[in-house]
Amino acid sequence: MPLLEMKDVDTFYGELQALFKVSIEVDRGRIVSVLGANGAGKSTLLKSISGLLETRSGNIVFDGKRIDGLPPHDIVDLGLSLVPEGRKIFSSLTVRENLMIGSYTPKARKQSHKTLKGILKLFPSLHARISQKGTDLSGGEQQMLAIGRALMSRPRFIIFDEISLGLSPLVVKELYRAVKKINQEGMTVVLVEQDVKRSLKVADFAYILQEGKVTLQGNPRHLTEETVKRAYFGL
Amino acid sequence: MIEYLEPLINGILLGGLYGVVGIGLSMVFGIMRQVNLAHGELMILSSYLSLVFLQVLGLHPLVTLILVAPLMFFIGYLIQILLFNRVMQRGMEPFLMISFGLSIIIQNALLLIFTPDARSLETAMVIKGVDVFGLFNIPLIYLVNFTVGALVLTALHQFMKRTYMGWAINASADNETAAKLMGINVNKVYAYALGIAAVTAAISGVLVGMSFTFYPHSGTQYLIIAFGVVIIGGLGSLPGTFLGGLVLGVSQLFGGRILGPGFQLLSGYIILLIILTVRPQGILGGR
Amino acid sequence: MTAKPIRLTFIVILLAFLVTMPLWASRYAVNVGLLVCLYVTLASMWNLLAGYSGMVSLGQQMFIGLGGYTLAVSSMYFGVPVYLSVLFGGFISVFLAVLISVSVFRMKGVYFAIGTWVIAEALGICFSNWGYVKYGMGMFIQPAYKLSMSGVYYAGLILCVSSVALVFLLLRSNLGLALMAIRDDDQASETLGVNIFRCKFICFLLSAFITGLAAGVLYLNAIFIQPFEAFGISWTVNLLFIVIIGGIGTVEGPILGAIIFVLLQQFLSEYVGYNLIIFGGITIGVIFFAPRGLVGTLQMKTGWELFPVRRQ
Amino acid sequence: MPEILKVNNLSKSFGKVRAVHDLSFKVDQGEILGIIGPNGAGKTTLFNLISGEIKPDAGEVIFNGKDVAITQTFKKCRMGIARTYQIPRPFLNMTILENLLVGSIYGAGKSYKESKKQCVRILEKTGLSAKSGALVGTLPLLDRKRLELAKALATNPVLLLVDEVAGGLTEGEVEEFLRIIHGVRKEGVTVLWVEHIVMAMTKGPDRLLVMNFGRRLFVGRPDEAFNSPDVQKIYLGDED
Amino acid sequence: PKTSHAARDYILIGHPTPATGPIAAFGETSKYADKLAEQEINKDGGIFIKKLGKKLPIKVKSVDTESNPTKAAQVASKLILQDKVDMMIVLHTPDTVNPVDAMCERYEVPCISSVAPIEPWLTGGPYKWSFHYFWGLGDIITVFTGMWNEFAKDTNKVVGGFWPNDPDGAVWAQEFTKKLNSMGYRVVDVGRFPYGMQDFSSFISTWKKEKVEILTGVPIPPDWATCWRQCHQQGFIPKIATIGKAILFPGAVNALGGNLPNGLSSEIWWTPWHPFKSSLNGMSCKELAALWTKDTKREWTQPLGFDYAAFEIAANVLKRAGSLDKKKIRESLVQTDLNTVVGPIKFNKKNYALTPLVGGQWAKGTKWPWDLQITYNKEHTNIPITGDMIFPIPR
Ligand SMILES: Nc1ncnc2c1ncn2[C@@H]1O[C@H](COP(=O)(O)OP(=O)(O)OP(=O)(O)O)[C@@H](O)[C@H]1O
Ligand SMILES: Nc1ncnc2c1ncn2[C@@H]1O[C@H](COP(=O)(O)OP(=O)(O)OP(=O)(O)O)[C@@H](O)[C@H]1O
Ligand SMILES: [Mg+2]
Ligand SMILES: [Mg+2]
Repeated sequence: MPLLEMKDVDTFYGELQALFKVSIEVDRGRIVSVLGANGAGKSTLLKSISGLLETRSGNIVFDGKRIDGLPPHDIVDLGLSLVPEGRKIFSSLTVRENLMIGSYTPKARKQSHKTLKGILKLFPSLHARISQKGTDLSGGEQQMLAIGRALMSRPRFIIFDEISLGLSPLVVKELYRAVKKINQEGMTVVLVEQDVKRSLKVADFAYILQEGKVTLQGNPRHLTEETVKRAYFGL
Repeated sequence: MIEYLEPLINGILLGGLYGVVGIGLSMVFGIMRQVNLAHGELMILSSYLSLVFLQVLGLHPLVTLILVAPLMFFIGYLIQILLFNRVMQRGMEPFLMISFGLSIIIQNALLLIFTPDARSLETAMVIKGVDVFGLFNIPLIYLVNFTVGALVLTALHQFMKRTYMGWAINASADNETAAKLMGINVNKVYAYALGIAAVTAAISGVLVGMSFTFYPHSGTQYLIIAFGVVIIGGLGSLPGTFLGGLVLGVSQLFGGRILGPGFQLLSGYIILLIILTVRPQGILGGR
Repeated sequence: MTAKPIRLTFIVILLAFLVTMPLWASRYAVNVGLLVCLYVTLASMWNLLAGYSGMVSLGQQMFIGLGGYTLAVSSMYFGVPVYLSVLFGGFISVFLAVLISVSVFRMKGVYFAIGTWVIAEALGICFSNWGYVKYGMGMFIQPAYKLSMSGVYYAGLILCVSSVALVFLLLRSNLGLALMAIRDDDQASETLGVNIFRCKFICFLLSAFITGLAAGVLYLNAIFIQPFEAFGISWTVNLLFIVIIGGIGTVEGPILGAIIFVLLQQFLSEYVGYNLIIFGGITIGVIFFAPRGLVGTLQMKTGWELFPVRRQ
Repeated sequence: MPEILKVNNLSKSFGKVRAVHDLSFKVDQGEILGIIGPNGAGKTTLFNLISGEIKPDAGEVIFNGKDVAITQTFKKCRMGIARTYQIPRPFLNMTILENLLVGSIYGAGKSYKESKKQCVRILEKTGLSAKSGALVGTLPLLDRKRLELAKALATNPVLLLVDEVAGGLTEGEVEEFLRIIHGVRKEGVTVLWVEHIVMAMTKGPDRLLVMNFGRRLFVGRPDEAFNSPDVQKIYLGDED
Repeated sequence: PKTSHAARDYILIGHPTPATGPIAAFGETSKYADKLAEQEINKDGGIFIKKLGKKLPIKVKSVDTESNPTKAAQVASKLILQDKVDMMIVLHTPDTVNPVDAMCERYEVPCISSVAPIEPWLTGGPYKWSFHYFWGLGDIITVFTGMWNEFAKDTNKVVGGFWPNDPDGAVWAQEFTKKLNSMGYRVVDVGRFPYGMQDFSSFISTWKKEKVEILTGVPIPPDWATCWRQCHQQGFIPKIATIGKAILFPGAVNALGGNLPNGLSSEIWWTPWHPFKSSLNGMSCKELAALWTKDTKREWTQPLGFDYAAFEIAANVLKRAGSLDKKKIRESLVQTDLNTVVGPIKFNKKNYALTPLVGGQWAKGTKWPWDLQITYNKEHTNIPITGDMIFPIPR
């Protein structure tokens, strides 16, 4: 049974429909990449999974439990974490507090100090700014903070929206290495990334969205650049 | 020298009380970024609740806090769940209005129930003074107020800085979406926050009720003190709130001593305006 | 578009109704009409600050008190004709606004709100300590006894119409554009070349001037002025109620809000003891059911605006 | 080519963090200068200093021969310095057209009529024409980035500071921005461009300024820059 | 502008009252007294109106001023313009009385007002339509100094002034200082102060330094409570404390707490022991107070008599006018000469009548915690003394 299964989901912004009968499956221990042009509905999909947006029809099952309709905080409790688009750093908390709040769930709290150490090792530039205010960081540092914060909850399932946005190439490389590593340690990963090549390189499976519909899915090694492009822009 | 020592010490002690009056507002105002116009009424409501317990059970006012504080926590919790939560994300004005509506409802309900008569929480303490080297007397009640104020502020500051609940309150106010993604039940956290704010209102209500007399409409007068205190100290900073209380207390008493009693309140305001002009974000305000 | 002629007809009918009111309506109705006009004026000016320029002021009462006291002093002590005294009130308010602008414009958001409130409180204390204006005793504006009701009404109407027109035109002007930008993101608007201080300054002065004038007319009707009331926060709280119930950031909001407010006040004063509780309940109710104010909610539902200020 | 911007020994610290440290460089008129560097190198801070949102601790910013280090922001804009924000900051409660009009009327100092004409042109150029009447609140990321650039262009800039407009965009979309920026340069505008996308930085700028810890690490042609071992070590990382 | 009588079968009396807000304590008795008087007047049909050839009952319409002068003016104009009241009754503090009287002048409606000292009321004059009954500053100075003079030998005649910057405080400070100086007292005036101060230590240390033995003033109750408590905290207890306004109400006195009210002295304008009778039914003051206590379970307070008396005057005036024509009612008001529960009322050229004022003191009571005793009556000996002055204030 897949860890996450989403079936025929429709999502709306008011009257505007953003997702049309979207179905995806993510197997345990995989890295799944979600691709699509700007405005294709990737973020909408992720927000629907994490409970930030209400779905209008269809169902979402996480680890055998139906989660559509649950409030986001309950979903996080189940071990699903999202790094949101636009970072959303807490401005009145310091870097350390921003990270610590990531381990808010009872399970994560117990190991928070250990997790924190690991994350500071992954992003040494955060270590140097540990007692600075979260929003005083540079754009890229904030992105690191957002990723670190989500990792603090020690999720079983983590979703990155625009994972490398604003990060320097060096950091991106290290980040991908880290993603692979945490994946090997058992974490299931969903990636949204504009750098298609890099994303397909690490992914075990890919979905391509266009105007709110899944237009292509499959193992990246079997997808040609041609088919991907077509699925992207509907050429 | 001695002439100025008295207003200085009295001002500092009075400032302690001002500090407590300000905390509840500081929580809501500085941390949740909302202006709770009903703060004064929550205080006076607590004073009346304490009065009821005092008369029915014959307890010392400070002891009634054992009952009043949880009750006010519950009331604060309910107010947030039923009223405030619905407008948290709609900017400053709807919240202002709802809390205004709440304040006049509480005020006039108290008027109906308790009549406009003056009340006070009687203790023997209020007429006692503490002799300072035979130079002048410090009201005992001021010492009590200051001590309680300092304790409450320190405790709350540590709570906000060191506990998950404290971070969660800050985080929810900063960015609701992100807070939800941390696993925070935002509505509940806000309700706790207002509950805590209401507890501090309860504490200040009881202190104020012991030190002064109160009426159903007394809340407004404390609201402006609370505003002054929070603004001088800087939004969101609890140590700032305490400092703000001291600055306001001392500047009032010095102003009263130097310029004449008519200027006691005025000099507090003038200091406030000067501070805001020089440091528009308050003394310890960040941004 | 057909919306434009409908709008125009509507406005013309409304104006005709208001202008002829003293001819056919009862004196009570005219009195209520006057109150509505004055509250529309005051609320529009508050809305100009809070709704469009992001300056949520809790200190509008400083101009109300100052306008009223200028009227009282210059008409009682110097025998200046009342309407001229009202005009002086406007100028004195502008003078105060200029004096405090450097200080208050450094404050933002709630700091601005509380800062202005404190200035008003301080002024109230100053006036109550000032023998020249009879301390806290207050002053009667006796020349106003002799004024005709319709005269005062027309003064109020002129203020009302011109303040609404002014807000409308201002918002359609380039300044309006800058104000909206400042409200949304002041720093970003500055990098686009907007001189924030100047824009706010103009608004603040305009608002002070008209608020001062309206206060004068208000006290022509109330006749007795007293410092704690004149400089009291309840003025601004009322304006807040009007604008928010009506719809903040809309030209029509203050109009609808003022009508509701004045009628409610007239109606509720008879329920002695319960009036304010009911008022509080209504306030909360409206915010719940029409979160963007009545006009805002209506506009969302119907898409129709009496005074459109958007640029297409 | 005359030199339009000269930065001399510019420094800015936040507490212990030296965000920009004794930095000097020059830009010629009509040039596109790319700026790269690790996260937190001080690129955005440099932009903030040039556009006037923060004041330097030391050093000068010479624009068109005048030191403008402490000139007010809105005046700088009127002198011709325009910027975009790394995280877009549109006016959320205004329409797209209104967003642009602000810059055009106040920054470029044009009359309402002229502004409108100019804004319509810019909207076309940036691919936003279809949505000109929409409120910004609902726009997706790409459109917000376009709007960010369009707003800056509306002020009729002489010097345009572009901060990561292409971040988070697909390759095709990045190329679209490249075209727009080259088009802008053709009209004589000088561009300072911060970006982490290597493809954009190799194709876009005439020269690259590489920053590290607030200091200048390297200035030169993009290919030279990317081949420099220093840059590879601190910025690109090893090949994988 | 004229307001004509509306066709209806009752006489309408408008009554703006501070039911809510800071001065609500004054308005507490209004509702009760209104009802009582209204019932009495309407008992046998009401008041005979010649033109109609029949009796009309009176009806009282109360509205809330929220303790706010502008609101008071607004509700008064509504009563006049919309409800077309035949007459207005307004009481309690200049803040309520002044604006309502101004409206009555403006719209030419006969008005009876009270419970605001004559002087602040007079600043709105000359009045044509408003008629006022209460005591004036002269009376209060006489009573206060009269009380002090009885112990002149035992004090150093240094008086501390505690006068706020409200309508009363401003006038009292001026007049008291003048008069006291001429009588050989020395006044230590700390200056006008605003409402709602939390700390009076600077006042108290001044009084201490100047060796004040008599304290006087006209503060509002909360300010007095704060000040008096702080006097005790600082160990400053004058021999006499004669305070106007703040200790009128038993509620405010009880709230001082502990033994603090003991020996505080004040002006007395009405008590159950006043030897007057209701002109409506001959009820004595004692009976009136007893009725109030019976029905509300609360201690009598001074405004009760004045509230009631306003209706006595109204009934009498209307009866004599026999008409609802406003001019006739006014004429009848001018001619008023009536014995009411607060004493004889006869308006002078300036439209006011002075009511008798005596002095008294709060002492431990039997039925209630604190009782107001009349201890001084030199000017009005017909009002009986009910207790001896406690001197000095016990520590
Ligand atoms: N808050 C909103 N209100 C209304 N419409 C929205 C909102 N957010 C997104 N949309 C619309 O929903 C559609 C999908 O948007 P979404 O953000 O999911 O796209 P995306 O694939 O994440 O794009 P990007 O690469 O730009 O992040 C877009 O057409 C967008 O305009
Ligand atoms: N307001 C501030 N207070 C404190 N430190 C700050 C502030 N702004 C920036 N910094 C620090 O200054 C350094 C430079 O920041 P800057 O935003 O200029 O980096 P950048 O080069 O733009 O990085 P990025 O590529 O991640 O956007 C960072 O380390 C940041 O943490
Ligand atoms: Mg997205
Ligand atoms: Mg940056």
